[in-house]
Amino acid sequence: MDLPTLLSAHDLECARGERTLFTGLGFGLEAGRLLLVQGGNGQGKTSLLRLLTGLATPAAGEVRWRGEPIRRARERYHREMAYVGHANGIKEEFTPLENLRLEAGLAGRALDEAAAAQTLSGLGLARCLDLPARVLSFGQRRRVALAALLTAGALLWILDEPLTGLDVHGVALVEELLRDHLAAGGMVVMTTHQPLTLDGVQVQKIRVGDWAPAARR
Amino acid sequence: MDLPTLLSAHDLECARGERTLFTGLGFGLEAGRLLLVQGGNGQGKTSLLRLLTGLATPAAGEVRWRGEPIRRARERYHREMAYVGHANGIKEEFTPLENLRLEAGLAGRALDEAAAAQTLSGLGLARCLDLPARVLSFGQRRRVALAALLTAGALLWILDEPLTGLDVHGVALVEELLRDHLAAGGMVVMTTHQPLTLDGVQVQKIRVGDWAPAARR
Amino acid sequence: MSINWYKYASPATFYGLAGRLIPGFAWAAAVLAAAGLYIAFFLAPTDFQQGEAYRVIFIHVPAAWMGMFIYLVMAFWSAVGLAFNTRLSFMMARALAPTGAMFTFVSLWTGALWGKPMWGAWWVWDARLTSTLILLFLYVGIMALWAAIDDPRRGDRAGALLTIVGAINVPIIYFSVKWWNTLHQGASVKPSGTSMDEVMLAGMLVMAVAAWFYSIAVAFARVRRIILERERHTDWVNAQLERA
Amino acid sequence: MLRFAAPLETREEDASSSSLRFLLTVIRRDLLLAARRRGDWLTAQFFFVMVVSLFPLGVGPEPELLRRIAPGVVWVAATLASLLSLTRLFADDHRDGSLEQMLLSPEPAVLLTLGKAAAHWLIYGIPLLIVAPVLGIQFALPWDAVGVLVLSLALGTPILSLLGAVGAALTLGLRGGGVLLTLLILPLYVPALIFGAGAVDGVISGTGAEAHLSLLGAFFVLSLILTPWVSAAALKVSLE
Amino acid sequence: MLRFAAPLETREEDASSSSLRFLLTVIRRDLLLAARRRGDWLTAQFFFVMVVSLFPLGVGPEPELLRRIAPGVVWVAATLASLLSLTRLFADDHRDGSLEQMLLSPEPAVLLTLGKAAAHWLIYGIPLLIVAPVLGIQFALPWDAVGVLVLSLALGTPILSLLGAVGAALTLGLRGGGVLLTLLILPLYVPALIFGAGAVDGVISGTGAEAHLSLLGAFFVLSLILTPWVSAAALKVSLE
Amino acid sequence: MMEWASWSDFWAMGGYGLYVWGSYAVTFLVILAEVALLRQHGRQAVLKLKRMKQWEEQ
Ligand code: HEM
Ligand SMILES: Nc1ncnc2c1ncn2[C@@H]1O[C@H](COP(=O)(O)OP(=O)(O)OP(=O)(O)O)[C@@H](O)[C@H]1O
Ligand SMILES: Nc1ncnc2c1ncn2[C@@H]1O[C@H](COP(=O)(O)OP(=O)(O)OP(=O)(O)O)[C@@H](O)[C@H]1O
Ligand SMILES: [Mg+2]
Ligand SMILES: [Mg+2]
Repeated sequence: MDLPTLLSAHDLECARGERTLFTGLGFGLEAGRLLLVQGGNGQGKTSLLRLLTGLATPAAGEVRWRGEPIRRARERYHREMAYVGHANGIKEEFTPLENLRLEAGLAGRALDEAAAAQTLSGLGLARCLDLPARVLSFGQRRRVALAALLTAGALLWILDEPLTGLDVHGVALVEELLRDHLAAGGMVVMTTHQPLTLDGVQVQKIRVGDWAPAARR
Repeated sequence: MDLPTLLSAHDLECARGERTLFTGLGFGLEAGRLLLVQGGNGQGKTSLLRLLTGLATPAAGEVRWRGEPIRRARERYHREMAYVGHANGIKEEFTPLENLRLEAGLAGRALDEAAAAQTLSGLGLARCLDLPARVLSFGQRRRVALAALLTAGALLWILDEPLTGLDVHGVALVEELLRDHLAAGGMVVMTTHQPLTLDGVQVQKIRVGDWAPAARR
Repeated sequence: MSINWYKYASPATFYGLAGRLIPGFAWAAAVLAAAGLYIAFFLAPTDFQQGEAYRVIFIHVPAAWMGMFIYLVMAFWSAVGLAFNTRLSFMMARALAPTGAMFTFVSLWTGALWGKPMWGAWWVWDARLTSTLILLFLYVGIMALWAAIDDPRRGDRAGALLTIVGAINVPIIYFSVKWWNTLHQGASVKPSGTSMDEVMLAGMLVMAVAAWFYSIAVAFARVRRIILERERHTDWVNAQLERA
Repeated sequence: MLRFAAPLETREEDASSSSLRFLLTVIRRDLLLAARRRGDWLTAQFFFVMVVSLFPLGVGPEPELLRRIAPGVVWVAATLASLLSLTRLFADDHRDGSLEQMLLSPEPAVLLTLGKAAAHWLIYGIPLLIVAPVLGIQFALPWDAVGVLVLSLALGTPILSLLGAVGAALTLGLRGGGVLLTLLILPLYVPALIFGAGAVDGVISGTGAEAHLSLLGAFFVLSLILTPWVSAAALKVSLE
Repeated sequence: MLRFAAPLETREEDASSSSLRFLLTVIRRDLLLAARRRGDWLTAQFFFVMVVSLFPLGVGPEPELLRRIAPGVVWVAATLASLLSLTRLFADDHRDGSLEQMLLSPEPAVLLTLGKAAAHWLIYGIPLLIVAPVLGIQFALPWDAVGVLVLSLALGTPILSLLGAVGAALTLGLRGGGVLLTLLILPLYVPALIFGAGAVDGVISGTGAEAHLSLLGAFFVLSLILTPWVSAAALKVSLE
Repeated sequence: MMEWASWSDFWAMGGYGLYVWGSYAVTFLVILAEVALLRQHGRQAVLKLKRMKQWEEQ
């Protein structure tokens, strides 16, 4: 099966302050594949993901979606992409359900309330449906962010350490979600420091930071 | 060897909003021991740790340090205890070293600058010594918080998921630190969702959340 | 003293007690208000200086008194609550605030309506007027703080601290405003407690007592609701709900 | 257990209707947030009343003097009230990451900033219009002056929200953003302030308010057209 | 690699000297933070200057009128300037967790709040004192009145910082913190405002400033003694 | 009727009718509003508590 390469990066260079985190980074990702961005703390994983989302602009090189630079195809790209960063992106004064409703509204999607409530319950938040996110625990807030990801129904997921703060059941759940998403032809770019068990999934790996060895700064 | 029980909790009850997270929780912890607080997301681990630090007050029961309720022995207790929560407690505009210096100042300790710089380097922050914490990566900021813990030289460590955001080397490092601390007679109360390899350490476990089964709310 | 105060300080007991007392206070307030109004409009003579306009006094003065008095009571309950950690005291403070603010507003409103014919202006920056306005701001501030905090324990304590700081400040504010006003030559007419006709005084006092009973009745009703909400996981509230 | 059902195909939709829906969602979201903070609406009004009431305390109680400074005082207070709330226009959303999420929406960012400014005006501008008459009476303004005061505020407060959004976007994420914001935006507020207070003054002194009001209106239209683009650009720069 | 070396024994130390050291560290920390946010110090002054300068724009240019309202305007502007910065007194430390760390220090919390209020005064109060004479001259105040203006601000601005700390602690982490803080604190500021502006007025009108200044001093002492305790209590309540 | 010659006299209040009756009317309305709100909130609270109890029993 020869799927088309949907997301590709060409010769990316990222500079933060006076440091060049990586140069000449490139890859291509096909539908149904997962790209695992690897590297120790501070090697530039988050910086790379933000370049891929279009929130930050590379010092050199470009990111393409369906062959077009994302700068130009912004609208379409953002319709098909969803991002979960280190910050959860949920409003503390809203309940989980309200948060999902708002995200859907902003993306111009209709939200099926019952389905959303079920998604939240499926993520272990059944007892928190009517609590403002402010009082939720660290892991519960992360789960709300993941629920928002699910209801977005995007083709490409960009996930920055989605497992932080999740307990073992949570991790297993996320693994299942990833498998389902990939099986349905979705794509994932993600980072994590925890071991992932994703049997039957084609994982592509890329390592950042090797590009800029300690000596060169 | 029969060491005295330094930290003990008696019949603790914790209520958040209208929910009772746990009741009748009690334990005793001797010097050189580690207490692992277990439980899934939202079961009340963080809430328990905050009760133990004295930042929150239990709805019933009390926490004792060296036999005295911490309400009364507050000063002494806080001199011998250090806490790392979900938030790192570092100032974003200071460099890691300045952060350590300030924490030491607030605790009334003199800080050996060279030693502090070495601690930071030992935690893999050698290249970030002169960067404001704002630009550090997620994991690097967590490491600064851990460095502050180390320089505090406290007897009792209370750690809320110290491993979040750390890469594999970071996790190994923390495990080593824990072993050293316990071997030197220190005490640790901590939570984590990741597996810990602490050979040769006596680990005491407590599970929160079982105390308040789903049915009773 | 053999009265078991702690028993009455328990919300469960107080809930029942307040429920039994409310009708009494409410009826007393209604009857006294009717009597006061009768005195106000049919017995009290026309004022030789102000004509009939002075009849505003029968609500203006009781309202002004209640506005200030209720703040003091709130401060008292707040202090008790902080000192002895009694939940009921905080609830009392919460129950009183809206009524206090209401009376303060009434005294401002009636004063403004009185001022127009007497001074020719709806409002002057007189010491009494200004400090009443600031009192209203204090009430509003406390209620806004409560509204902003949804954890009841935190709300109770934060509100109590603010109430007490305000209570220490109210006299200071009052004297500062007075001092400020007298240094400039301000409004030439001031509300003055000139020797008053006895019937007038009687009417005012009757109205004041009515306002007092009204406040008690309303505060009790409000405190009952607060108790229900706070104690909803207890058995007695569940039993109460079965009946309601 | 969880079923994954991604509408992987992009839907083609009438672009302008989806833009409008986005705009309305942004506004509704902020209104909802404001509603969740019970009493905020009231609080904004009282803040305004309080700042205005401080002036007699500082300046002294003479009615004649107070009447003369009243238009200026009310307008300055309105400016400050709107500034104080503007500090948080984007900051909260930035901190919890939802601003990034909104920028990742397919709709252009200019709709986002326009929506945020509109919501700000609805929440913080409208209350000012409602309270202003009371303040006018406290300062013994004549009735027609009170009318013009309200009219000038109705035209002027949207300008404050729109311009303020630019400042809020520029200072996003900077330490001390609040104060810095003031520094950047207050000079831009000056024309609104002058025309607004001038209109009321015109009524009191009998020179008429039309000229001032129409200038204010022109300034409003100008900022409505221009500022959302500027704040959208500023927002992107601040998030880099 | 890393050597663990915990001074497991508690050290006995002279309590009062360690308290003093803690207080100074808190102050130094905030000063350092302010220094790190370059330009903040300047910005606070500019806000003050601008608010004051807006008045002639809103009120009109007559020198006689301006001179009469000058003390009030300067004092109201000082109040607002201090309020604006107070919103962040504890909020930043709360968000990043360092407030919790400071409360876990062995020293009592009252020293923390006292230190924070003192630092706030040093950072935001002192600049006002320096700029005030310039503003006084802009409004054509006589020299002796300018002197009293500075003196009254020197006595009054610490009150603003101290009382403001109470409000900042009470509203910590609440939505709408800034406006709410203002709502809570402005009524409490009234005496400072009246005595402060009154003192300057006293000089201008020839009735003398001593009475006002000594009342202001008394109010300062009172708040210095009482408010740190209240804010410490409020801080603990807010963090529960 | 000792003070008043007629009802219209009574309502006129010696020319101050607007002010006197304005005061009394607003006071009456405010008190009425307070009592009404109190009742409404009380009823709402009971309903809400019952609803929540039902949820919990489920
Ligand atoms: C908005 C305007 C007004 C406010 C806020 C106000 C406030 C007050 C307050 C707080 C009191 C109680 C003070 C005390 O007992 O020491 C009071 C009493 C009184 N007021 Fe007013 N007042 C206003 C307007 C007026 C006007 C226009 C008049 C009459 C011309 C007036 C006449 C009186 C009288 C006669 C008393 C009773 C004095 C006493 O018992 O000593 N007030 N007012
Ligand atoms: N202004 C700057 N000057 C120098 N270095 C900078 C600057 N800003 C950021 N950096 C560095 O850039 C890197 C950013 O890394 P990034 O956040 O992408 O890391 P990461 O791989 O996501 O790490 P983590 O696993 O901890 O999340 C960090 O090492 C940081 O120290
Ligand atoms: N006001 C409230 N009403 C109801 N429940 C509340 C309220 N505040 C907090 N909670 C609940 O209390 C729990 C707090 O849990 P805590 O933060 O202690 O969890 P935790 O065990 O640390 O979880 P995590 O592993 O996710 O960090 C959460 O389940 C939260 O939903
Ligand atoms: Mg990262
Ligand atoms: Mg936790």
